[in-house]
Amino acid sequence: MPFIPHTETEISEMLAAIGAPSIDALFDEIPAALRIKSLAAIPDALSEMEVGRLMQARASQDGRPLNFLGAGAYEHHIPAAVWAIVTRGEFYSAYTPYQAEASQGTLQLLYEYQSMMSSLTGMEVSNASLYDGASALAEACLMAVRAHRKSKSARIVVPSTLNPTYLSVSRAVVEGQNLSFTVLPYESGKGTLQFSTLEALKGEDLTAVVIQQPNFFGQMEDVDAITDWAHANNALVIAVVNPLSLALFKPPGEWGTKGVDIVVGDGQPFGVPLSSGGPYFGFMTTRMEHVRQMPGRIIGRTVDLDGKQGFTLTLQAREQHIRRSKATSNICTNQGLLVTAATIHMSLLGAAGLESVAATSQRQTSKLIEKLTRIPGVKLAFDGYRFHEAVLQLPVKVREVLDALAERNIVGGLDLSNLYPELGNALLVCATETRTDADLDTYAIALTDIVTGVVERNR
Amino acid sequence: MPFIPHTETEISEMLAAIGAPSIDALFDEIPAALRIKSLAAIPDALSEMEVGRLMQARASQDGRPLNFLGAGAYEHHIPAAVWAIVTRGEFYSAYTPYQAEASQGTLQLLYEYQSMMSSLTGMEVSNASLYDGASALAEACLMAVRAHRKSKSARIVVPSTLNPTYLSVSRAVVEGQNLSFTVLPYESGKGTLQFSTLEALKGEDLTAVVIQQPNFFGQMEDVDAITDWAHANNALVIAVVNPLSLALFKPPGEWGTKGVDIVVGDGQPFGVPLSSGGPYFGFMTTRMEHVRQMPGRIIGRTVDLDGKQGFTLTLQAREQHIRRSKATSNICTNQGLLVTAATIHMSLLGAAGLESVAATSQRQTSKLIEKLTRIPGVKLAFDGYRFHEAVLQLPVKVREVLDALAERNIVGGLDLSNLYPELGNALLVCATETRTDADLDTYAIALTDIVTGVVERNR
Amino acid sequence: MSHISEPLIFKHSRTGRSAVGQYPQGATAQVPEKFRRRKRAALPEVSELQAVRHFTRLSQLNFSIDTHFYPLGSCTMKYNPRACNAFAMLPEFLGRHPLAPDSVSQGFLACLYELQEMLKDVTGMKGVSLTPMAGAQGEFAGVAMIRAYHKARNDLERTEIIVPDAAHGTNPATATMCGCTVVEIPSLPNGDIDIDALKGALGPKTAGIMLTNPSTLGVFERRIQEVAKLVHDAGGLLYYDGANLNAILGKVRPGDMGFDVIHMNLHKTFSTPHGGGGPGSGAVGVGQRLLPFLPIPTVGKDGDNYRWLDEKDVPQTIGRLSAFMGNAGVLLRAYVYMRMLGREGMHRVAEFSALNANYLLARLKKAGFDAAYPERRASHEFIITMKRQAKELGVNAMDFAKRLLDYGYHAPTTYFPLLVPECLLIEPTETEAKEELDGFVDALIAIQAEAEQDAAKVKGAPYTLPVRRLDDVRAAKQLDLTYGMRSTE
Amino acid sequence: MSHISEPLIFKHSRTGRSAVGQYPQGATAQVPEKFRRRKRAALPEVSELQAVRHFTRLSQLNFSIDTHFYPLGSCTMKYNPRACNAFAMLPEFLGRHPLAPDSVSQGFLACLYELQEMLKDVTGMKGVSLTPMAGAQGEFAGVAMIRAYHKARNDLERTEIIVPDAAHGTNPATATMCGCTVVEIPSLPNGDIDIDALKGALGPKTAGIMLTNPSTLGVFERRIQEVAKLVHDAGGLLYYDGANLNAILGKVRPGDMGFDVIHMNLHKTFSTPHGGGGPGSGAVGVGQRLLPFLPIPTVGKDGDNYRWLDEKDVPQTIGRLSAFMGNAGVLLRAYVYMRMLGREGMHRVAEFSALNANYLLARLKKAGFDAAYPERRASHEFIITMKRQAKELGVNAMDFAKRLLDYGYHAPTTYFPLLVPECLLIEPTETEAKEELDGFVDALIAIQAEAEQDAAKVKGAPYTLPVRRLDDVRAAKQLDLTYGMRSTE
Ligand SMILES: Cc1ncc(COP(=O)(O)O)c(C=O)c1O
Ligand SMILES: Cc1ncc(COP(=O)(O)O)c(C=O)c1O
Repeated sequence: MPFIPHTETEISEMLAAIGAPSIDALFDEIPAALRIKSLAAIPDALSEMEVGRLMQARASQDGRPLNFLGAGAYEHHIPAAVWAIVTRGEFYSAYTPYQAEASQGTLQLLYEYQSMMSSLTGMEVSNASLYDGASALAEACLMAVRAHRKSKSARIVVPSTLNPTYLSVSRAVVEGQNLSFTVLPYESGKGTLQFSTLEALKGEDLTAVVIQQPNFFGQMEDVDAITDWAHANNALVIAVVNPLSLALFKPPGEWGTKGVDIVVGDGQPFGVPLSSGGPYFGFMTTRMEHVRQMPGRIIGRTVDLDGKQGFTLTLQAREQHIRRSKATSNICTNQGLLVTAATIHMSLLGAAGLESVAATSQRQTSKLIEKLTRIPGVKLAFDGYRFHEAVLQLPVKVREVLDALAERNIVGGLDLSNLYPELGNALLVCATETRTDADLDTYAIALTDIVTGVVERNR
Repeated sequence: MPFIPHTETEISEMLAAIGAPSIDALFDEIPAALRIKSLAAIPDALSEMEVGRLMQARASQDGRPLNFLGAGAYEHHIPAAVWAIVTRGEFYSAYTPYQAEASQGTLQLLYEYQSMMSSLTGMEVSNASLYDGASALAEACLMAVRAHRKSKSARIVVPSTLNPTYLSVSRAVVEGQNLSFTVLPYESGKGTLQFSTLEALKGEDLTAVVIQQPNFFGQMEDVDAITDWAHANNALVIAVVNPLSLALFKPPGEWGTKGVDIVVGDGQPFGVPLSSGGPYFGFMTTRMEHVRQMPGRIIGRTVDLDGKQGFTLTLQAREQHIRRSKATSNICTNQGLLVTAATIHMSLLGAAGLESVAATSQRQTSKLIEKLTRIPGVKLAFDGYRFHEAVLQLPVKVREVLDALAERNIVGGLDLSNLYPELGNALLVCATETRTDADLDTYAIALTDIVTGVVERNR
Repeated sequence: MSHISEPLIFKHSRTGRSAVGQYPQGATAQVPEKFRRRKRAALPEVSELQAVRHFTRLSQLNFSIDTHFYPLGSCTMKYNPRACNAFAMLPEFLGRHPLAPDSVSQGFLACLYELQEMLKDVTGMKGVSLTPMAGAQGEFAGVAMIRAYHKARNDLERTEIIVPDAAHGTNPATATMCGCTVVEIPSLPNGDIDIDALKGALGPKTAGIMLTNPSTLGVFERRIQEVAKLVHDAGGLLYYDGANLNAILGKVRPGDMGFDVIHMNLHKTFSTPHGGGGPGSGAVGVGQRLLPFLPIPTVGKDGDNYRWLDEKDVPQTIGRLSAFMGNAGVLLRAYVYMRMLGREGMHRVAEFSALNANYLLARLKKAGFDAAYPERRASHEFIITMKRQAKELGVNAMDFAKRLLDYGYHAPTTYFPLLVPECLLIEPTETEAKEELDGFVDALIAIQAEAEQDAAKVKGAPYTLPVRRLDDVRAAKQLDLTYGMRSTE
Repeated sequence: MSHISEPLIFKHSRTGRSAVGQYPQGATAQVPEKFRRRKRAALPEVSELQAVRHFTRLSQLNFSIDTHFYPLGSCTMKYNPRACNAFAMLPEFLGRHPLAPDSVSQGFLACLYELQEMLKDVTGMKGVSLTPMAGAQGEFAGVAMIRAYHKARNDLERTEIIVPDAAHGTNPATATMCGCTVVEIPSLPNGDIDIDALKGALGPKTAGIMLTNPSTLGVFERRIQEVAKLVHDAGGLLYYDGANLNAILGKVRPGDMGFDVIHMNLHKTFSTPHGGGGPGSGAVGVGQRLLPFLPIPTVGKDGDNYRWLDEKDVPQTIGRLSAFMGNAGVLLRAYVYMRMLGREGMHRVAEFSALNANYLLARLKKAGFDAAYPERRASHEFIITMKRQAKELGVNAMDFAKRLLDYGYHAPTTYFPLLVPECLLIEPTETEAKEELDGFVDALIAIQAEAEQDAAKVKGAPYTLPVRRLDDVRAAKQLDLTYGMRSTE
């Protein structure tokens, strides 16, 4: 029996010890009428070899297109050592470190992770992960409401340059809790928050202001001004950041005069493959003063009976298994294995390595923009400083272009025409350090072809 | 510096401790004239990402053709667990277990391996591996000469149905040591040893008779008769076997009345991927009486100071590091990691699993033969019982056919026309349990096409 | 399992050290002053070997399924087949961008679509969404759908969620997150729900009830049909916490019991790895009434073509719960697992997890331990209580748990569920062999003897692990959450 | 590193148990009676989890580079980059049949061809064959080529191979395997070859000399040019045992020293894994004179096309040494490694391995340990001798070695080379950080103190490993080589 070790003899011995006539008898407390008759939709068992063949066929069907899509999930080089270690059974097949003494490996690693993320974001404390960047933002909004006792409005200000999915997820998650979101427009031509619309809120009761840096368009916001404005207006500040960008850019802990209050984001750029969308992990760091409002697991260093250093889950009184309906969040299982990958990844790359990856990604994106905007009719939507994404405007329908690119085995970017209709045929592109100059040329040639073709056809 | 941890400060500190002015000074005993000027043929360093891209491109260039080639290397399903464990650092990056107490993992595993191989081959003892099947045969010939004190001839009888490369390797390895090989022909139409030619050697001083079962053509030899004949004529018997076949077939330890003396073969079918030719591993088992003549590492069970069971290298007095010029062989580093794979593989499959793999392979080969011999002009070269390989005779040049198949992404088998010219356009094919019925059809259709095409073109 | 501690990675760090082969050389960014980071983050500076050695050594400080029997109740620590990992990590799946066009995603979508279909079948539900990223998020989705259902019917007063006292903490926490009020009802001494209390709790404000069945008490709620009728008659819906689905997989389906919505912990019942705390996956299944509210995206099929379904297809959806579509890699593992088990294998899951649990319970009872529900069948797990030992010997459940570690067994879940004093919740799972169970019983018997002879010995456990018992109180009082936070290094 | 023993896999076995998902169901073979196996082999019958758990636990009983500093002299235990493994195990390489047509092998052949070219360059040789499967087989190839060379010139009397007493055991064993007679010459007290003895040994029967330079004494033979001239003048050829190539990589080339043939231990210098004893690879490089005799196959290039060269191309070849082309997977790993190091990285190998070795030597000398060659530079390794400690304290080199294990360091090579009494041959390699070296020195100092205060303690080591010191004598006398061989289970 696949994965079941019982021999016939053992089954008999065990039933005898139980005093049950058959395995079926073990289910005699279940009303007979309820017992399953058949499971028609489940196919017959496959051997490992057969399922391997099936999965390989499925994978090959999708192939390995050349990717220029970012929008919250980025293709980076991952050292071979990372997943070789992550998939070691001792990490892979352990669970939440409830028995600290038997889980020092996981616990120490998480403590190291907390240390790294705190330093990277310029904050004092970090939790041990949330599900993903989007849900981390939702949790941050809820946390801000808890942390900011003086604000009664539960009103969160977000720029429309925030990743739209992050806003959708936040809306869905806080839906039952009377939070409201005020969405502020961006400056056209610049693609950054229209500051005047923020200033128009002066004097209102705002619980928190969310800033994404770099924003969804890849542009850099004036985070210092926004942070200071928010604090001056008694709102907390929640930063949404790409952790890789922090190798180059000022950490949220240093934005404005006193830094932000909560930092969240998706840790995927650190050692986590694109993997069709997940598992990734959400991170969250904050100031010490808010630590008791933070959701998620937190690991602390302590000592054992002999005074020796050790690590353990701490501040559990915030969590659902203790506080139940009054917990900071319902989160229980988080994304430990991905954090394991990220911690190893950060250790292998170091600050210098991450800086170089970030700089190279930025350079490759600049080159890509340069090449693509040479195509007649293709232009940059926004000026200003950017990281490794950019919005292009095309002379033709983006959907058509992306389909044609896919046929050439290129994933060309994200179609923004539904999300931001005012931008017209807008395409969000990204190149990381994994895209060579030759890759950029491949894209440029294909796009030239396609755009010219469509333009001519439309004539 | 890739893989080198030294910081500038440390370098200075270390040089100071040594009392050397520079790293270069550490080489001051080397005559200056000899120092390297440049290494022109070595390209600049690549990052891991870059070399990964390069290797992926190289790999993709070769693709993953559908394989029907055996001839000593067989494509079998390998449980995913096998290499996940084999590549664990503790196995992967350890070395020969010289410090037994710090190497019980490797040592116990090798002891388990020895136990499994002894039982599988029906012999009393096993070594911990040799390089590969071919060189294991060479070592077996040398061992037979040492073990068979009464025979002075150092003459080894081999059938021409032995894998020809095994014979080449044996010749190359024993070249300096005055062994001679007498090659006996096979029965045409049967593809097995022409027994009468063996009987013709009656009375001569023969050191050993080699038998391969199943033989290179995939046919089954009359091993009982040959073994008994050899023993009756005072020759030792060396069996060359595919270990997988032993799940179905009589083990060499039971051939004839008293079983063979030495068993060798290539362990590749047990958990080792085709991997372009290696690393595989050679195995060798024998009777207890010959254990001191056996080359290679041997692990024994013993006790520690507290009387607790443990494992250690034993009978080292046979080996080069002790006995030097009088050692049983010069072998030192062997194929430990592959044995690790094989041991896990055998444990996962068990005797029942191996039997099923062997039976399925045999069945798929039968089906393949059936399908292919339906093609006009294609016929089986030999009658008789076979395992999972067969020789086909084609109506056209094999080279041409294989090239045409390769263009269709099929590796069609081994061209025997140079090795056995008397067989004409002969092709050795193999199908294992990894070839589905659909795969067999793909081959049959392609071959039909090609053969018909060539026949017509030749008209 | 190593007993030798490893220094923090920061101790291996030296300024200027680095694994240079891991990043591109030469690029430097021109960052305007106002955006520029002034001081590099305090990440470790180590060589590749140091990182590999450090984390390899850390790994050896863990108990795990791959190394130890791990009977952690309610967590279903069964074997995670290596094939699931291997096939989910094929480079094409790993390299696929979540927003790549459907035309280059058909293979991936086919797996997800079939997974939805299989999960519908084993739960008896009408629709499935795979997007929740863990059990708790699945619960959230479930309760949010119940809320949306009532709202859509303009039944706006229904804001109470009934939760038995035995429920997992995520249940009440979820209800709160969804803006509901929690109404707790007690369990009877026999482990069943107090039906009278339930009746008392039900009313016009009832949005629904959250149940685990078998409950976290390890017993099957026998009057589930009656419960379902009562709740439905009161206008509420039934939520099934599927964390314990392993207990009934292939034997009985929540849909048939009358539940309207279920979340499944794919990382438990469908054996994707637990990863030291995650990732998990909390796929939700719903009956007819909740179909319109499923979280997006889900996978649909038009002819031979798979595609994502979104707000256009499910206009009443409760929305998105993750930036993309949930924990895709976990879903692929679950898919592989289900295909390997097949129909018959599915039936065997509950059978053999129940066999193992009941055998263990029988042996422990025979050895004199106190079952919390001695008259009941164990489901896939069961509870023993150390109340007597705590009182008579001063050795409590935690002491037993810690001492078990010295014997090479991971401890069962301790002090949960909260209503059973000094409890150990024991779940052996179906993939453990009889001799492991026997060894575990022998260990508990040995510890009992130790407790009787030398209580201090048990209370001082563990002794053979990298650390002895840790001071949790100090951890919470003198917070030390990052390297450098406390000067006492 | 775990200190808990694991039973033999056979102890987990139960009749009828099996990991059924791992093999096809249903096929049974019709085997004629005369060929049929009567009784199944005694392989273990275990579940997949049991196998995974057993072998995972076994792995934890090993020291390894990935977990411990492993300064095993002459073995070059440096970091094995994980990338080498990952890229050598791409499915296309793993799935490629060794006899597949060249047309579907160009990518693979390109790697091998370039590896040949790079190895030629770093050794200063004219041709390379990658086929030998370990150092010893490379040695075999080398001496066989020397024999073939003399034979081809009809110089049939040349059957003597000169080997210094410091040589690795594989050298004399190889000479014997090639049918040669071994003439051993002594080393001088300063570690250099005794040139007078060499002169005495040279003569018309001299086929050649086998040298390691730096030798296994850890010192560089300074008069190598003179040695080369003497041997060549006497009509012999020079064989370079490249096991220690790490010491000079990028600094000096054997070809430039005057050697005619070299084998390289790719698993040492080029950092492919040691795998608990292998696989290795013993690629050979040759100068002009031996080119015609290289073992086949090698990879040639016609225009843009790579192809195997065989007896048709190299008619005087010494032949084939493996069934296919040697340890292809190891070769790919070495190729990846060389590409990652690049030209500059190649130079650094010797530099930093020498820096580490000389630093370690300096610190140990300062701490009062006795260097075997105190006046000499260390190469990438060096020898200390415990003769004094053995005599004065009764604590010998083996005792120090075993006690080091308790301190978390793998022992150096002990009792080799044979001519230095009570020796430890220490090779730190370039990938170890200074603090590891310092820790190792501190451990030896601590053990020295223990030896002075409580010799028995050191002699009883190790204490913290899964077993204490093992009885090797009993192992060899009461042979127990397979499970079931001895009734004393
Ligand atoms: C009974 C029960 N319900 C819900 C959960 C929550 O699931 P998750 O941890 O995946 O969020 C768990 C376990 O963790 C559980 O045991
Ligand atoms: C000096 C020396 N020569 C030769 C060898 C033999 O190489 P191999 O073990 O790869 O056969 C070794 C090491 O093992 C060695 O150290």
